[in-house]
Amino acid sequence: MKMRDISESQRQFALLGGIFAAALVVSLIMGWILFPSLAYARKAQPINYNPPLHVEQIGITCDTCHFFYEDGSWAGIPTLETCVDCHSDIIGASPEEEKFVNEYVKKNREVKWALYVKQPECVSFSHSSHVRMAKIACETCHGPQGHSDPKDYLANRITNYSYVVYDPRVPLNAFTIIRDKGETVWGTMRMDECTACHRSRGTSTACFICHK
Amino acid sequence: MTSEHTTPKLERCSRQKFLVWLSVWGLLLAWGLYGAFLCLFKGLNQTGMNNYFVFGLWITVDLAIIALGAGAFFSGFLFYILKVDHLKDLIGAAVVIGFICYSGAIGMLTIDIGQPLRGYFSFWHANVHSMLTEVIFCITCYLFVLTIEFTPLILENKRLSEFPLFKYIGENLHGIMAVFALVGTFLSFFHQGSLGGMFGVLFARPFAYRTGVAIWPWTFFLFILSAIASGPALTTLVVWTTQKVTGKQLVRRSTLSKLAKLSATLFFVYLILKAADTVYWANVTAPQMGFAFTRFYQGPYGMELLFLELFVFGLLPAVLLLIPKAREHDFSLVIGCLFICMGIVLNRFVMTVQTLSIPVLPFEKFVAYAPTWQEWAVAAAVLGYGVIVYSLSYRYLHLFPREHELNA
Amino acid sequence: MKTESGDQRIARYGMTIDVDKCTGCGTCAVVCHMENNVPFTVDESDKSRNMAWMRIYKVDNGLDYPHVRVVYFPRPCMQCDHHTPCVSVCPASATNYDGLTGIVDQINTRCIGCRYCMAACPYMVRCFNWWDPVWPKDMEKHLNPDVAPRMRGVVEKCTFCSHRYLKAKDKAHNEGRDYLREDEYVPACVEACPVGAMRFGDLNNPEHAVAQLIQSPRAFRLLENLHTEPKVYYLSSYEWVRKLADNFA
Amino acid sequence: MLPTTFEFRWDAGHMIFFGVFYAVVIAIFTSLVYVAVKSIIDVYRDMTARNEANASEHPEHPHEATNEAVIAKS
Repeated sequence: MKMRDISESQRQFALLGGIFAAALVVSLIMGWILFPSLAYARKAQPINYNPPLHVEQIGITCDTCHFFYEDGSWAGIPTLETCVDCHSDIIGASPEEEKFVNEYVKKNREVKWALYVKQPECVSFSHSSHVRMAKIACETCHGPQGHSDPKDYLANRITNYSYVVYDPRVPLNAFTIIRDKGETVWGTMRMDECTACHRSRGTSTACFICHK
Repeated sequence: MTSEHTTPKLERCSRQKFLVWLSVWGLLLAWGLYGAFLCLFKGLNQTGMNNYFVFGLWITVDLAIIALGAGAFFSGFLFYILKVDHLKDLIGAAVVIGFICYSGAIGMLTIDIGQPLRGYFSFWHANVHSMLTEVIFCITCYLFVLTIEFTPLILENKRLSEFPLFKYIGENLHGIMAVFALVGTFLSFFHQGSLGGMFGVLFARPFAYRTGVAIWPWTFFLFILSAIASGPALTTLVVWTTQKVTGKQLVRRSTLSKLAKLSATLFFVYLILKAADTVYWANVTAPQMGFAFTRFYQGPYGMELLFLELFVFGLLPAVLLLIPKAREHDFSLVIGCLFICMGIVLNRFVMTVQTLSIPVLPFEKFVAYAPTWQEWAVAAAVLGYGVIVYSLSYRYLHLFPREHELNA
Repeated sequence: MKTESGDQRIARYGMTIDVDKCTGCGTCAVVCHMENNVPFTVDESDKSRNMAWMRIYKVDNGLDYPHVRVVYFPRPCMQCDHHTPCVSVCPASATNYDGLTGIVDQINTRCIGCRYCMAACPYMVRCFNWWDPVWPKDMEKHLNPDVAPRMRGVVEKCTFCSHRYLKAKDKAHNEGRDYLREDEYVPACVEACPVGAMRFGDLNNPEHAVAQLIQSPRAFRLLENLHTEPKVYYLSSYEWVRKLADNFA
Repeated sequence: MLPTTFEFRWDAGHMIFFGVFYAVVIAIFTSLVYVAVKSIIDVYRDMTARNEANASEHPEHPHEATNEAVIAKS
């Protein structure tokens, strides 16, 4: 009898402890796996552009379309005008190509590309300083984008910024979001990635260098 | 339940009367919340502040109530560390007053900054060289400590202490309260000082700038001293008021006198140092920066402010409360404590608003500042909030351990 | 910036303003507004709350006609050197002194709006955004894309048009150059001054005109007694003007 | 605040400031954890003691006995 009663208080405590542990596990699962996938929306590009085809098979380089102007400013995402240089008529038999020429080129409509690397309004970034002066390869920040085949991209539902820079096959959970700074090719291009690189190279980290 | 924690039943007014009392202050609070809402929703253009007066009524009130709230840490220090036993009578009340002052100040600061949602930046991206960073870190930590000090008082409540867990948490917290008192004292020293330092380091504002030791200007030390001097004065005042409002004897009369004496002594020392600082600043520091002492006192902020601060709300109450007989009379006790508190408020006003009113640039003119009703409303809300929290604490918690014994 | 030999050349960009030449026309203030997307308020006559990175003060010598003399003091941010009042006080590290250019810069999206820097600045340089910035619909198209508009509740100030520095650097980098020529980076106000009263350049570089001008006996700074070490120098031949700048101390 | 933020530097100012800050935070939290753990142990000890007392008083029907006792007291 005495034994039973002691075990009763023990049982009550064990029950409370069990509830606590279970709640902890549930919270961890939610935080690590559920919320990251809820926070990002998978979106498709308006046209399924095929980088490996352009880069590997045709052999054009990044700066053919993403070129520099005389004053050092950078063209950014190519406008229809640049695409039309090659795509004035349908090349090959791809249905996406057909859609692109018929829907956009013929109708003279700009494609509203979803940007993988959009930065907020307060950031100014100079491609010429990084590419021309510091001789940093495009892949250093953008990853092997020209060799991968992104089908869709992940956009943060609140901020609308994309998460994985070039490869949507990476599983989306907190382990890939909070990742070692060395592997920045997956990164979200946040301020700490810029500053870590600036610091390690000894370049200026003044506010105005990156903030306008 | 063990008998040592069963509290004797205390006489309290009827619920109806209490609700009327609360709703009066609730109205004040609601008015203030409306003002705060306007400031948050429409922006700080709702205030009377401008590019000259970047700090206004709110900072003055913030600085003042933080100084006056120092009663909590100082009484805690005296009671838990130095074992000054007669403070047991009102240590609970001192903690509640401190809690009200600090939470009120932080609430007001949140409205005062232009981007409240970014408030956490001052923690995350802290600039350790700024006095304001020190203030923000310390008052947040200290509010946390005050909350912990407040908790056992709440858990002593008859209903709550029926739950064994609450009872034990209260008891155990009480058991190691000395640790929190010590941490609180440390934090308080630094933020009271840093609030003074905030203005003392403005080396481009000759009116506020003071030389000092290492990174700390003299105002750093003056603010600490004035805060620990005025804190007990406010505690005395509030306890006396509570006795008048409730019509009960809550603490021994001698405790109030002792507290007032302590306050006056410290205030007297503070005044001597303040006078020395003023003389040095007027004759050495300011002239070195190209400013004559007399140039600082213009318009509505004339030399009479200095006179009021040093004498009427300075020397007068200090000397008054140092006379044992005067401390025995309620009238002079209250006047003395009130004047000490007003002296501190005036000092904080001068350090903030008057500093900003003095043109440093040769082309600028002397400007005056008037708060809008929104600013007054928010400041009044802190008072309303304070009275409500204090009344609730008095009604439902055992703030004054001797109440039963003294009203038997 | 690095020189050809590879060592870091530390620039100290500064400005000289010849108050004897200044006519008070206000062009510098207007172009500053346009260049930096500085918002304006409904009531611009309320100078205590309006935004002005470049403010022009009209000052006279206090005498009656015919002895009265008037000068104009255009006042950008003084970009105080090494002992900058506003930088050390910011609790959120939103403002900074850049050691490589001497520019006192700011991250507007970092500012929490505590206004402590405004209290610290004796030159009244910093302005607080009391309202949300609003531009007339058509005018929004004319905003400068190189400068992000600020939001309500933050402090802003003159940055010596640091975006122009970045643009000049972009161009230099594109040409494979690692240094800037004197005329490549110039703030909008200096560029626009119709009488050439303002000069801009590197105070550390003896070849730049400003480095020579600040050696002149005509050169003085505002409130030198405070030891804020401004990098904006004024030039005047009149003694009362030079004395006025330091409150006649 | 953390060594990972951009503003953090390993200099004397940061080490003193954050050293003190984290010392305070650790002091507060260890005290709180101590109080929490001790309170839980106290509650557990109380429960055990009460059960023991009940069990020894009324070995046959402990629960009924407790109820009766409460009713009798009130």
